[in-house]
Amino acid sequence: MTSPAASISSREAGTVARRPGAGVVLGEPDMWAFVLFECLIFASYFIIYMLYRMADPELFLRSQEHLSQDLGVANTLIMLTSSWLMARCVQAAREKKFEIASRQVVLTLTCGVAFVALKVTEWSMKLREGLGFSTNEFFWFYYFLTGIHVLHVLIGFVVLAVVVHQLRSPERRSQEIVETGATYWHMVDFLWVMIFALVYVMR
Amino acid sequence: MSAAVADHTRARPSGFLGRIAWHWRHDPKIELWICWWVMVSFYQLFGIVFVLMTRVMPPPRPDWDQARIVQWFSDNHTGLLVGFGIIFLVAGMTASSNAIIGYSMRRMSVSRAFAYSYIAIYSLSAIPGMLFAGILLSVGAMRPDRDPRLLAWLYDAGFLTFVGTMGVFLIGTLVWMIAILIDKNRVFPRWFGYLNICNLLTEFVVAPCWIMKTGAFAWNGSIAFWVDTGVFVVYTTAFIVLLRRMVIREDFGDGPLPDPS
Amino acid sequence: MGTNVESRLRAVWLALVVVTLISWWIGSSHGHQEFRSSAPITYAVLLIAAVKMRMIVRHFMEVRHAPDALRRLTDGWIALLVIALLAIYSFKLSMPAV
Amino acid sequence: MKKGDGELFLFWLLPALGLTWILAFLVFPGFAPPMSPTMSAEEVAAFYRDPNNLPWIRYSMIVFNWFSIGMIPFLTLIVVQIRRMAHRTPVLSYAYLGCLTGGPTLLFVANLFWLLAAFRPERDPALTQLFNDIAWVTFTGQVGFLVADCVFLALAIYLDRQPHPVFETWVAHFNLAIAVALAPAAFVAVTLTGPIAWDGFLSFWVRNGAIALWLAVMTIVLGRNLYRERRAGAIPEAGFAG
Repeated sequence: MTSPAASISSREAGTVARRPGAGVVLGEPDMWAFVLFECLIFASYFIIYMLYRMADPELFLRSQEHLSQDLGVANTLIMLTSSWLMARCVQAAREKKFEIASRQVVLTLTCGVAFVALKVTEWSMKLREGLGFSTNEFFWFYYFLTGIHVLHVLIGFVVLAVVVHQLRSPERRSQEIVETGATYWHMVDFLWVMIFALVYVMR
Repeated sequence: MSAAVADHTRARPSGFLGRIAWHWRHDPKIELWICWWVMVSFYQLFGIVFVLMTRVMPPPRPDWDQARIVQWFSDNHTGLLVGFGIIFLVAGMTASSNAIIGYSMRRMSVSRAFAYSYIAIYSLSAIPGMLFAGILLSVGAMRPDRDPRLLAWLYDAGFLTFVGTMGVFLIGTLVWMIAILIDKNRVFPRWFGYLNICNLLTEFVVAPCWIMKTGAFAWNGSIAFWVDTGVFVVYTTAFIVLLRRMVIREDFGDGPLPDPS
Repeated sequence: MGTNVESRLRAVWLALVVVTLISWWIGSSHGHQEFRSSAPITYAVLLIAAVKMRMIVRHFMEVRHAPDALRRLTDGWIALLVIALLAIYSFKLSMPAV
Repeated sequence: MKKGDGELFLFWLLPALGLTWILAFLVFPGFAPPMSPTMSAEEVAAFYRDPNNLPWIRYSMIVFNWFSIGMIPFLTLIVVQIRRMAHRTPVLSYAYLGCLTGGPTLLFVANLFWLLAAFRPERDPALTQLFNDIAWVTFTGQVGFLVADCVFLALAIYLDRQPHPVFETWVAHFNLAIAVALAPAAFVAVTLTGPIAWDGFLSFWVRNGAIALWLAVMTIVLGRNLYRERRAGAIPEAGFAG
């Protein structure tokens, strides 16, 4: 794994006195290129969802009633909390408190597992009610958007595992890799925020 | 060696054919350039045949009745047969793209297993990915008077194998992605490694085409076809440009070849 | 300094949680079993989502320290996305079945 | 054990397998003479139902199924020859390797549909005709991988610039000529009559003749190389060291 020394030292300086607008991104710029491209892809999914929704708003409202708002909110709170823990991990690693940082990632990972477990529970409840992927247009999008998001969470587990691996041993501990992982995880978080609003709450 | 360099750089001609002839005779990277150009030509040809000649991209609707499907085969009779004839003829060009991508992995600080598994996976990818579609749709087009039920089956089978071949490209992309991300030689920038995730996810997104006959997730759907194809075009363009840079960066010098034994 | 960052992150997290609970309250059926189409709810919910996304991007992803270009890009993406979604919603634009 | 040993075993497989291919080819009633694409569904069904044809269709196709994949070890020996050429990169051998499984696999698909058609000849004639069409179009039209192998080998030979090249230049010219001879067969489905229909002069006689000639000539050329290498006592390291 690469760990450009220059980027780490500028980071450390940043913790003491962050220069506003100095222009440092969290982690590798390459990960940001990925985040922006994912934003484009998800924007197209969201817009297509909305166009379909407006073709038959009644159907979407009737189907939406079958979703559990409470489970949706629980998922959102779990996701937001995991994101917060990850931000704390980045800060702790920056301050060289690697024990704490490592604990935060493990907690983030735990939140991620809880998120997926809740999602799978929710899907199996819907499937038992006879509401499957091919039930109607709303459920296409419900399963598709939540499904593709869960796939991103699963990829996130690999990313977080890499971060844990980095933090565990003094030979590694690349701040850049920790931050790159955090960038990915936060992306998964803010995409969920939009999915929650569009699929569960809007009318 | 420096004498040799001076000798043939002086002789480098300016005309188009002259330049090609010079590269053929003197360019130490000629094999890589041949593979790169064959790859580029293949994707151009693929676009022309699938979009303009056979009208298979963008795909027609999966929910047509048999009469409309028969109509589609007869509307596109010549385009399908000649277009797929071209594809059958040039199918092997895909191998040069796999070869240069495999070679890119040999330049990385990863095991040879990566290059070999990529080449092995992709050596057969053209068959489910486009040749089955070509065979089935050609067989449909060659006898417009065939029983409409059979034509409708050929139509379904042709498009589903074309759009719905997932695993080959999923695992192939995964292998390349892992190689790029753990490579210490930075043969490819890391953003391209991450872009592989996007391409890999399209293979999940396309899966509902096996279930849906209308809407965003059918084989002609706005998500299963259009968004996925958009991602694929960005991805393909990116790796064509990056492979070109890789070839330019290669520095073999032009001295004598290493002893093969 | 570290504790400052800590408390700021905690404040952001708390704000996100509160805002989520607000949109839950807005979106809950308040005793009515039937969901009705409601422009105010939709506007409120999508705007809240935009604010939440911006908070995550600004504070957790530290875009407030990022180059101007990235700040403009992320803000632009959130704004354009929400405007597009609300425009489709308000003008009832729909898509033929493709 | 010397590196390169065992190549002669793989090499001598080819003449043995070649015999089985010629035998199966001559015995398959659909090739002697080639079935016409203009046959109606009933005529095709009658061909498969004919008790004089049916066993020979099955036996010849089973023999093909057993042995046609035997082409791959032979082509792999050519990959090893390309690796011994004076190239700076292994890309041409990768390209050759990437092409050599496609051809035999597609031959399998044709074989599958011929066997399927013969399995229940009492089936609806329209289905028998469909299977027969798929088999013939796949068998005749899928020349792309073979053409590419010929072209990649020719390129490799032209670029093998050393005092004693692995293959002489005429082998490259010969491979290009074979590629040209195979090319028209790709357009087999375009017409049902004439030289490029699947029973036509170009698609059947020239295509299959070219493949037979290619196999014969390459066997001799490759065999000479293998024996020369062994006589010289210096067998260059095989594999993908590059």
